[in-house]
Amino acid sequence: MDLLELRRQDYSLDEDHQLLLTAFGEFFSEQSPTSLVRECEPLGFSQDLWNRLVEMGGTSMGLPESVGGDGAGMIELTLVAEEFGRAIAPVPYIEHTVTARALAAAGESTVLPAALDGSHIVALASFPVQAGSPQLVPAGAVARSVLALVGDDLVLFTVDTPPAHVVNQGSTPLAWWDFDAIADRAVLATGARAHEIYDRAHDERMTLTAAALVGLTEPALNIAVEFSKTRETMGVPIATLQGVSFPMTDVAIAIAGARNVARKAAWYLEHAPDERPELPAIAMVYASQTATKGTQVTAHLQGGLGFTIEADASLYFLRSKGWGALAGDPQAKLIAIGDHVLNTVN
Amino acid sequence: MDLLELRRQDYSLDEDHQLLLTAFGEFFSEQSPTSLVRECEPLGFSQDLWNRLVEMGGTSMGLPESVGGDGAGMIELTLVAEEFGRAIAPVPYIEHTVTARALAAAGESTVLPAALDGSHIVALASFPVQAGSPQLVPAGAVARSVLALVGDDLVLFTVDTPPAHVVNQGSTPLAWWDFDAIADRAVLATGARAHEIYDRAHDERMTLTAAALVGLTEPALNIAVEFSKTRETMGVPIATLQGVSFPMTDVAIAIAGARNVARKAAWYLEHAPDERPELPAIAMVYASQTATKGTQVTAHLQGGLGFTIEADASLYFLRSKGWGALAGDPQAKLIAIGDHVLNTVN
Amino acid sequence: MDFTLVELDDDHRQLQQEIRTFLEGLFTPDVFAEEHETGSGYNKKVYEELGARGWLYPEKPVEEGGAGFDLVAERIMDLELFRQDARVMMMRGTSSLPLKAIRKYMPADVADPILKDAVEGRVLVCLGYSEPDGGSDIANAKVRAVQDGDMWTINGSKMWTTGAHVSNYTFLVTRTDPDAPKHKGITMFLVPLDTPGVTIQGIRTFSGERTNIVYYEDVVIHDKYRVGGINDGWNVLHGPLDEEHSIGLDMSGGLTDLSIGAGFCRVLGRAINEVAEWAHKTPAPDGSSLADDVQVRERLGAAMVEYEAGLCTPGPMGRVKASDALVQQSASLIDLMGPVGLLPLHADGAVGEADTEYAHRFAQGTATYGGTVEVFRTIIANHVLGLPKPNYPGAKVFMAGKKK
Amino acid sequence: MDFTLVELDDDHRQLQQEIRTFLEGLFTPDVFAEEHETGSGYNKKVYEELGARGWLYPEKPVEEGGAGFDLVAERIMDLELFRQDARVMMMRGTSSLPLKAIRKYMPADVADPILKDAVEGRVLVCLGYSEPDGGSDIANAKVRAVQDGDMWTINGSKMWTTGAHVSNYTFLVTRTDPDAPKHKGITMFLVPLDTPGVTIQGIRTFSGERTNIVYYEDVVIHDKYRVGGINDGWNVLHGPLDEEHSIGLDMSGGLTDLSIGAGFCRVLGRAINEVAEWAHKTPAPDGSSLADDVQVRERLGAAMVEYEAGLCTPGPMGRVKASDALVQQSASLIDLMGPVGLLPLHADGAVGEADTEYAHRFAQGTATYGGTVEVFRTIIANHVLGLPKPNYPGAKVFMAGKKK
Repeated sequence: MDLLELRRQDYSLDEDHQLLLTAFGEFFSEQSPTSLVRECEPLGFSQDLWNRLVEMGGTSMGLPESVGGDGAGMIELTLVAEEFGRAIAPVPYIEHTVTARALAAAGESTVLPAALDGSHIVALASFPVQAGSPQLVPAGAVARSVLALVGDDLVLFTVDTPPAHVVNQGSTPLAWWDFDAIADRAVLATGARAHEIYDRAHDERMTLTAAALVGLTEPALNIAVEFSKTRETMGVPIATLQGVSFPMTDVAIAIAGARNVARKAAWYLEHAPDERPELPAIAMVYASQTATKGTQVTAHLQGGLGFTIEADASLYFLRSKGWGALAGDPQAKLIAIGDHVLNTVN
Repeated sequence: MDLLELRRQDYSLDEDHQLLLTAFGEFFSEQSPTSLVRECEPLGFSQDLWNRLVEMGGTSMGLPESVGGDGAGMIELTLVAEEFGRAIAPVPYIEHTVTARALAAAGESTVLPAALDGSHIVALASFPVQAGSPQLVPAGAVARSVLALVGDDLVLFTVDTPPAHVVNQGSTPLAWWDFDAIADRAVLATGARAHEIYDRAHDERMTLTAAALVGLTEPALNIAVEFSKTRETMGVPIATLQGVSFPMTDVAIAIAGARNVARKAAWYLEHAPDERPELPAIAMVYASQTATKGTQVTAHLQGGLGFTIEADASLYFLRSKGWGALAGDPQAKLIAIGDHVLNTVN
Repeated sequence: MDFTLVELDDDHRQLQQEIRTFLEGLFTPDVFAEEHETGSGYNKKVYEELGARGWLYPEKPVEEGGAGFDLVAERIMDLELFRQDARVMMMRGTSSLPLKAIRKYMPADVADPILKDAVEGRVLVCLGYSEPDGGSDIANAKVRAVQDGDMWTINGSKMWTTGAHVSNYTFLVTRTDPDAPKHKGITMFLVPLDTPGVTIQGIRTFSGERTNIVYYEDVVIHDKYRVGGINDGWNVLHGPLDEEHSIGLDMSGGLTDLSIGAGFCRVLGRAINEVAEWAHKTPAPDGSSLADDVQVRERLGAAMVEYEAGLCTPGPMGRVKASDALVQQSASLIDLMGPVGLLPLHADGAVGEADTEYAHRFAQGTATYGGTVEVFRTIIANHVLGLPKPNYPGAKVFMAGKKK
Repeated sequence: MDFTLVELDDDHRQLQQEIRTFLEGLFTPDVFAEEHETGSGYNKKVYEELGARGWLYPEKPVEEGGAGFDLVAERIMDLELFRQDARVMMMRGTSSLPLKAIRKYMPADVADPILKDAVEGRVLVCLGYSEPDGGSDIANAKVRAVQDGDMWTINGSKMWTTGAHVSNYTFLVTRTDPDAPKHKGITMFLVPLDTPGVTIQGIRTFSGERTNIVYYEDVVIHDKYRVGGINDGWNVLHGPLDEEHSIGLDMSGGLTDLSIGAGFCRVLGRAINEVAEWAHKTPAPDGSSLADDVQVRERLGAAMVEYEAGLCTPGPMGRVKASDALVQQSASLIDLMGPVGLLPLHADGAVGEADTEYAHRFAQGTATYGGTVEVFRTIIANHVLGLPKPNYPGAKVFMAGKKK
């Protein structure tokens, strides 16, 4: 990599971004309290919250104006994803957003209008379709259409009724999709263009998921911080013990960095997608590590309490993997990152 | 793996082992103080200490009685290696021992007598010989013969004068061996038998190196422990801060475990070599991690002091990698360990 | 050193077969289903049938209701129970601690029937140690016991009383002298849980276990249920606690685990095996087996290193190491599997017995149960490394008590 | 947010070319050889020639001896210096801290000539902060300064006075009132290092740097060398310290580093590039390139994640993160390379510039310089997370001082 590049490294948010963050932060914190999150277990979907998100523009904002969307870019979507994650909101915001954007990119027009108004939820297959191998699809239990790669074709599979939900650690609407059995399939693109759209959707999903994982780690850390200030041992608040404060500090450090990495990945996807193609994967890996560690620290710091289902800490802990492993192994992405490094010095 | 195997798990040392440990512990601590270690930098070899080790039986003990050795097994050699490591002694104990044992296994008799009395140092090539690619050989700057695999042949290369020493982070007698240019070569075994002897020598080297790395980490930790008891901050010994005591505790935990893993690997090599073929690699990986972390903790805990060449902490730190990376990437061994796991469930 | 396979003589081989056959009949699908449902770590039929044979605590002499097992037989039993399901046997381990104190400190006429019933699987004793804001600091107990003649009145509440809802007694830490230094004002009781005023409220953990908060509201018990001297509870507690925290010098010739962390390692071992089997059966995108994937092999190798490290680390150190290993590697194995790694037992398409998914949830508790890893790190720092103890405002008395 | 390439206007492009050409002529092999030999972080010719052009502190206005560079020009200079060798420029960074205090607190007739010489590269100022048993606790200074009329007599010793042997002055923390609370009895001086009684003893670090112990034995200096008020040293120190510890809010539009950890990341970045180049050139046992090896690719990927994380983490957090990243990843990259990774610069067969071997040794110091990572973690715990401060016996006064 070029260590001498004369580039700006400005991570600050402008006023519009700040307003967006505030608006969606308020929306999600008001509309998706942890009580709602619990009520929606194990499916992990609230139709009512989804409707409100649609009203808020959550399904149209990321689509181009040419198809009736609001033309927001990856930076804006990443900010929303962070707030979505903070509220661990039971709606398929990420899957729907990146898939609908891929449909728009592919010129799809049958499903897209209903995706735009949220009435038809769409999702993205994580792995290339292999005959005889059904796939667990994130949001697949609430989605009517799933976008997948079949060989060199980009195919949209549509069903009347989504397949049955599969209970899972993260309480998300996972479902097995048996693509072989679905007749309603539209080829949206083929060859290089198919791969390009699909890869882009994956990069967007990694970036938004990274932001969401950062978002969910922060309230988890806050639980630990507040608990540590009040719980005493040996006559002192446990927060004054470095064995307690340093792990929390390391989580705070990881959150601060992972947030910036995710936003930076979003900026490059938006403005210079060919310059740093490895950033979405870096963002995803680091955010996954951050969420894994961060939610463990919180669960553990509360002692037995953090281990009970009554404690909100458990909601975040179970989603650290429950969200982070949805699209496959985060660590597997290291190879592609390494390839990029190797390419830049070749 | 079989989790229900009814096996003893007795890590205790019998009286003979205890005596051996004490004898070599005293030998190395008396004969190889850190002042000697420093004097011998950068080569990392003391002819005088080597002679004393020979007198002590260090070069004959591990050879079969049939060739004039003392017939000690891997457990005894591993105990000696731990004490050798504790003293970071500037002698090629490990390379010479495992190579001489391989020579004996191959029925070599030209060089072996002089290897047994220590007058002819032998070493082991870490990688298969490739034409046109000289190799950095551990102890190669003091060894007259190097055992290597050339295709399916086990070959002993001998020179009159070892090649020039290459300065290196661990101050060990590393040297480049250009095998292509060496005429004096004896094929000791071919085919499966060649690989068997070579692989066994590697396993023994990993096991002894693991023990040596455990050995070197312990005095490093002791430096940290003693320092932390006397250095104060804010009016308390820094040892009372968990940010200081917990890292040291984790190093102590790692040492205790890594020591047992190395000894267990030695037991299996000795008594049931086909049962747990992955143990030498496990021992090596865990000991390398232990030494890396342990010597970092010590160097760091002493603040600026631990970062100076005057501080003994630096001797251990520089050898954590300087010994640990001699035979290639420890982490690369994970693949073979994983293969073993996969084989046992197949 | 000795890692040989234990060569069984005819008696032991016969016993092994007998145990295996018996347990296979005993651990029916109903047993697993009940445990999955309740998370109690207990099954009435299993305990009573084992108890009836002297196999619940088979290491005890026959005259105490055991089976007089030697170390080899005991190990056989442990492994065979693990083969079935260790979870159901959890309350056996919990009860075993207070039974020792009951034998030592209670008069024979009170103790003997309880001990007999316990060994025969009809009585369980749970631990009334922790309190709602107590953390790991047992000496800080606030549950109050006040004497009036032959009777004591108990008020307060206890947290994490695992098994209270299936137990007959709780081994209770109470405060009997609030003015004394904290470890000198403690008295232990064996409180019958059917005494009026006891309320048990269940709490579920995200690993599926059940534990309880137990409320004591004017609970009146007879002095005969006192265990040990008045205000001498710290010493009574010490026995079981010492055992739990013991350095674990192995006097068994390698027939016992090096630490309680070995149990955590077995949970990790099951997950490793499960992932390995899954990798063999799962096609990679290019049609090869995932078992040929370098990353899969490497990650399994890394998990195996930590498994072995956990198993080989002795005593309290092993307890910390094995917990760390399980926490980290279970997360890594879930990552490796991707979405199918998130499916629990009985979910459509779950891998194997979903041991990996379970391990990831179970792991978190291992860092807390029976004293947090931080408590153990502190013990190791002080007792193994000889580091000075911090001078916390509330520490002096507690530590003085421990040293004694 | 803005990560665009800076589009240079004609002036900036010309300046960039001018700087690059000039530096290429300035950084001769002699310069590198001297630095390798001495580890001083300083070269007389380099500093004086940069100073003569106003390019040593080019951001300063021309009338102060700088070149009036704007942010873009300053960034150009930093990158071009990094392209040559950042190590030689180390003393520039060290000196820049006390220069601010000299300007603010010393009378112009004393300060101005010093500042002029410093900016022109003829004078260096080193930091006399730490003491032999002081750790990171500067307020605990024991070096004694006693006033007698217009003169002060100084006694004691300072540790880690990097650059003392090439500097003209040391910015010295002294104890002037031993009876006052510790932060209220400190006075700062600018001590000319050629004053009789000053002895400088070199210490080499294993990263090849040189630092010093400086002994002060009845060193007598004039009161004009006092910096700021008597016993007001804590406030004088505060300025430079605050800067060093600052949260680092970026007001530069992304033209400055997010934290001083960015410098550590560059060292890691060089190692990553070196390993990548080495992998391309190195055959695997099967004849393919190591660049095709899955583990090599994965490990480079892991290093890259940490590099990026270090670079993106702001302020004091970034300082901690980047140090951790460098410590861990440099060790991992050495492992990856195996024995050739152990060869330092100029060793026969060393890889590239041996940036990886160097990174591993250099990394350890980054966890200590300018306050250990533990000090920074404590600051973050208190100021970012709002955690209460521990009540150490010696803490109150110090913390009270800090809060002020």
